[in-house]
Amino acid sequence: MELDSARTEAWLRAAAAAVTAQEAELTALDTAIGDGDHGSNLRRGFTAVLAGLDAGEGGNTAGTDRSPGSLLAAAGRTLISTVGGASGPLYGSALRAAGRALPGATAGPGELAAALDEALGAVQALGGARPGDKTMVDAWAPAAAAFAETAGQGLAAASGAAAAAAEQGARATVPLVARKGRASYLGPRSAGHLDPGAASTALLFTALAEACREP
Amino acid sequence: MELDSARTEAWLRAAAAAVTAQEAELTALDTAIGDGDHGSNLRRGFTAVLAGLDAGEGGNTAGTDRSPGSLLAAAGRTLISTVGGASGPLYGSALRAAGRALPGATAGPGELAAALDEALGAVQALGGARPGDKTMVDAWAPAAAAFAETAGQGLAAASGAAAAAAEQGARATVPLVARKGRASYLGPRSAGHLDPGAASTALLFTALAEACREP
Amino acid sequence: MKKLINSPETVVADALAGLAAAHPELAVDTAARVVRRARPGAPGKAALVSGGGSGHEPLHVGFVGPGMLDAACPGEVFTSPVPDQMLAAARAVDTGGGVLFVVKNYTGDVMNFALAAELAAEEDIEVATVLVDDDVAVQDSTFTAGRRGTGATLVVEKAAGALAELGAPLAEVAALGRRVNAASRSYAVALTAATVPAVGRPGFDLPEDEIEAGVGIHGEPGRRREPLRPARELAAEVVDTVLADHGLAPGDEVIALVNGMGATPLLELYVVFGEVAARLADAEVRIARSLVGNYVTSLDMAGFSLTLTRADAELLRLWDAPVATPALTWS
Amino acid sequence: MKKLINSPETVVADALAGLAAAHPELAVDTAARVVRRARPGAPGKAALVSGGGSGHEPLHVGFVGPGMLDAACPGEVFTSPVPDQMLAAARAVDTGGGVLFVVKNYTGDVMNFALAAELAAEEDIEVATVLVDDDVAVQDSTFTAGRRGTGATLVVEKAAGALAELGAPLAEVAALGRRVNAASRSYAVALTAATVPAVGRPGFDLPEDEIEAGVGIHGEPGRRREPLRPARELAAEVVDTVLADHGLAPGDEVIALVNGMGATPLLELYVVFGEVAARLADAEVRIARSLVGNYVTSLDMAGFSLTLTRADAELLRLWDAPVATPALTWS
Ligand SMILES: Nc1ncnc2c1ncn2[C@@H]1O[C@H](COP(=O)(O)OP(=O)(O)O)[C@@H](O)[C@H]1O
Ligand SMILES: Nc1ncnc2c1ncn2[C@@H]1O[C@H](COP(=O)(O)OP(=O)(O)O)[C@@H](O)[C@H]1O
Ligand SMILES: [Mg+2]
Ligand SMILES: [Mg+2]
Ligand SMILES: [Mg+2]
Ligand SMILES: [Mg+2]
Repeated sequence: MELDSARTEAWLRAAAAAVTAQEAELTALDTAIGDGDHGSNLRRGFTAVLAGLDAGEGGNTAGTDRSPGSLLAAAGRTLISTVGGASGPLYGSALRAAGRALPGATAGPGELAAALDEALGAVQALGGARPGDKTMVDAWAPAAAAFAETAGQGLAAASGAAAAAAEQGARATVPLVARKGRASYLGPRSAGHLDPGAASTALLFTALAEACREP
Repeated sequence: MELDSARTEAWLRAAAAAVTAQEAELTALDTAIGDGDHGSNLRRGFTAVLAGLDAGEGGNTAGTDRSPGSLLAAAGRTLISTVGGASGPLYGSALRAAGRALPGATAGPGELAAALDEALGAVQALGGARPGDKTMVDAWAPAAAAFAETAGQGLAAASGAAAAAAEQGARATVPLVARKGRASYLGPRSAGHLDPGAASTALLFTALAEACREP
Repeated sequence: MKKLINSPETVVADALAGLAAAHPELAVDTAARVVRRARPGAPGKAALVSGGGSGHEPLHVGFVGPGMLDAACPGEVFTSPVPDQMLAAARAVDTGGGVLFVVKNYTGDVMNFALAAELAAEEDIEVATVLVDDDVAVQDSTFTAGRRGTGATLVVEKAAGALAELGAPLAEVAALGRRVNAASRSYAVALTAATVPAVGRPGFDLPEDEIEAGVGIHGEPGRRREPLRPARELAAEVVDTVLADHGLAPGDEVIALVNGMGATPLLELYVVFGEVAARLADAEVRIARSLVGNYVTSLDMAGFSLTLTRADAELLRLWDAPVATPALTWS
Repeated sequence: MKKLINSPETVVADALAGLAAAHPELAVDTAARVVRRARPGAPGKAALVSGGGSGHEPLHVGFVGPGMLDAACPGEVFTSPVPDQMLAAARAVDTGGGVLFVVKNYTGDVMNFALAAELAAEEDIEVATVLVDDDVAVQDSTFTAGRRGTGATLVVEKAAGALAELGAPLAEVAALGRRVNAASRSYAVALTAATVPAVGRPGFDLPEDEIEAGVGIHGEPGRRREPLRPARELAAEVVDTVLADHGLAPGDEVIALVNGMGATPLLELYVVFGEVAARLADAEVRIARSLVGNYVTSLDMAGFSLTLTRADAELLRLWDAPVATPALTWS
């Protein structure tokens, strides 16, 4: 199985559905150690991504050649233009970087592994967070690593492994003391809470796994 | 028994003790249908009255001839200068009017009856309230009437009757709809609550009865 | 009760100390409880003195300065000041032009200012009084205490203050003040109750989905409870209530004050103002000038009031005249 | 949640509509979410653009006008604006003198403004950035997000705005802004939590007798809980915390801002200011200028922050320079 434009679109739509369904949960996490807007931020952004997909964004001017890369890049631009906050530029840059790394009409697991790594690189370049800082990096990094490790087993297996790793990485943020983002202002009081961005990253990888499930 | 300066002072001190002890209750009544300051208003005022008594106010420049009238007039001036709100001018003018009506070194029950009536007149002249408007008049008017009716039985009996009538008059304000004072702003919602000023008037008459009890 | 105070007994004195420290352009007599301009008005100028219970800040102390009040007398929280204060203020600011008392219509304020006026007259200080009674929530008849004075007080003090600054004699300034009051109507709704420091708990309990409509500025409950609704509906109800009483005609111009009750975020007040403006546009009433903010407050009450004052050329000129006070400044 | 809004989704748009209706001197682009002066700055003037999440009003939209900002970009509640907004603002206000971004130091704000600066540079708009990070409650190191930007933002915007109005080139205005930020420290305590409309309940629960110390302006909890104490003790702690970090010496002069968090009555803020002034007097730090009010708020949070900016002759001159904005006006 390859990642084609249909699967990419399915991924983005599944992600939109997930963040919308989980808006309250994401916001609750952000209320505990942040400013209570992560859920509404992502719902707003992914609602705009959906609207863009419906309007044919991510294609050429005729709207025909919607490649995985162009779809992801367009979604990234939309997130940057509609989310705001920390997560807007971070997720937006991540998707743009992934999109740039996928120039072809379809992408194999190896190519997608590289693209996910580019995305992680963009998040780290922009935000300066390292693993253990209690941010989305703590979900994204193990997910990208798991995907790369299992890429040889095909898209479905690799996405599934990445989703599981992201979920685990997110859960592992609970005991951490935040060093980046708003939660860092709480100092030691940030420990004991799941990082909202790590939680939403897990949703994105679960959405990818859904979109790439064997039929 | 006559009202002399010792009994007048005892009356004012008992009144001060009563409003201080009942501050929270008076304030609670005023919170329900007013602005929640009647208790602290009267405590502040009567604390100043006590200070004036201690400092020898209400006498001549030598502080010697403290007559009932001069003591009451001085207390009235103090209330006007320290209470504010509606009750300050009303009680202040009442005591000043009563004081003016008691020029002698002592006063018999009949004289005091007339003085209490003058006080009621001052309250009504200033505030324009009539019986049934749910104000202090509803306690003061029956108290003054009861005092006048029983004046022939002596100071102790008349004060006791006045205190009972004031208490009853205050309780009778509960079902009334206020037409004067802040409670009137509530319209029909003012019914079902005891008027705070009527309650404090009852305290003043109870204090008088205490001060004039047979030894 | 959670308040930034030292004690309920000292809150007014402590706030006056802070006011004095923050505003060298004011002379704060903490003993007499009089706040006045450090630089007195011109000789012969009609002097404006107002006052009332504390807890409505910036009213009145925040409106002392050139173009507005000459002095303010803050009483205890929600308690009208005592006559001694107004007398001391009148003595301090009268430069021969007499003194205008701007009095909000509450029994206590009216009586205390009246006693002060008598005392001032005995000292040959000329005193005139303007009574502000703009709150349409209250029934007005000779058998009641009459309408409360609320948001219009700001408009009266601004306009009369400007006219006095121009050198108009006391009687004219008083007449203008009365005219502004007669041209003003207000109505308020509360989302939460105020907590008087000496009481220690809110004046009334409101469920999460209810408001008090027709409230005053002293923490008292309003005329009735209503369900909490979107700002658009609340604003429409408040506008309609004021218009029904005001008798404004299409084409009329107003000064519109959307006023927070003390704990209302500015973000929300702007939402309300937008809805008020839309509703007034529907009624073809034109907003000539406006003010949005917490100006005539009730301690920590959340909610808003709307004041509409019918405007004409003279009033707009006086409104636009320079003013330099802690809470209202323009040039 | 009791709020004067139509819905959490529309609160920012609705408030902007109200802002536009209330302030004809502002041009409010509700689509692009840019608030700017209706009358643009002089050609070649360095233009000031700020912005941040909504919910901090009057910051920033209330500081747009002559002598202060040229434009403000309001984001969603507590959410930094998106780069498109700052780019649109920069395009609208650049008259050839370049644009200064005044950015509060939060990860989101920093990244979004940085992206906007890149985009503006691609369009040959010269951009400089001043980062405000004054909150001493937050540890500052290269491994953290650094200090938050809070109350000092007002002082930076006022002083830099005044210098820009005088015609200083962009680089100089930026340098002044950085100097003011470096001379400023803030610290805040909260008595109650803010309620974000989209969340619907307070960000944290506080018992009746506890406060959060070291809070920010986004509804987040602070560094720790402490018992509620009299204003005198709270003010002393806040002053001491700021002084300990600031390194002010006896004889130094400061601009002091005692700022309410949105739901704090002015009466209480004056109580606090009095105590702050007394404590600073003990430390022989002189208050050269001051401001008391709700300026840099956190929706309906009760509490206060103190900002101290070391003052010198140039800064005081810029502080005193005329300003005419919805929330800050003097001449
Ligand atoms: N410097 C950073 N690097 C990586 N991720 C970050 C960084 N700062 C914040 N985040 C992520 O962003 C999430 C918060 O996003 P969001 O609430 O939408 O924005 P904001 O913090 O501006 O309100 C955090 O939970 C964290 O995972
Ligand atoms: N016009 C009036 N005539 C007589 N008594 C009045 C009048 N107005 C108010 N009162 C009395 O004053 C009481 C309230 O006093 P207080 O709370 O001290 O003053 P305020 O109403 O100004 O807060 C009322 O309960 C009522 O008994
Ligand atoms: Mg957030
Ligand atoms: Mg009362
Ligand atoms: Mg009162
Ligand atoms: Mg945010």
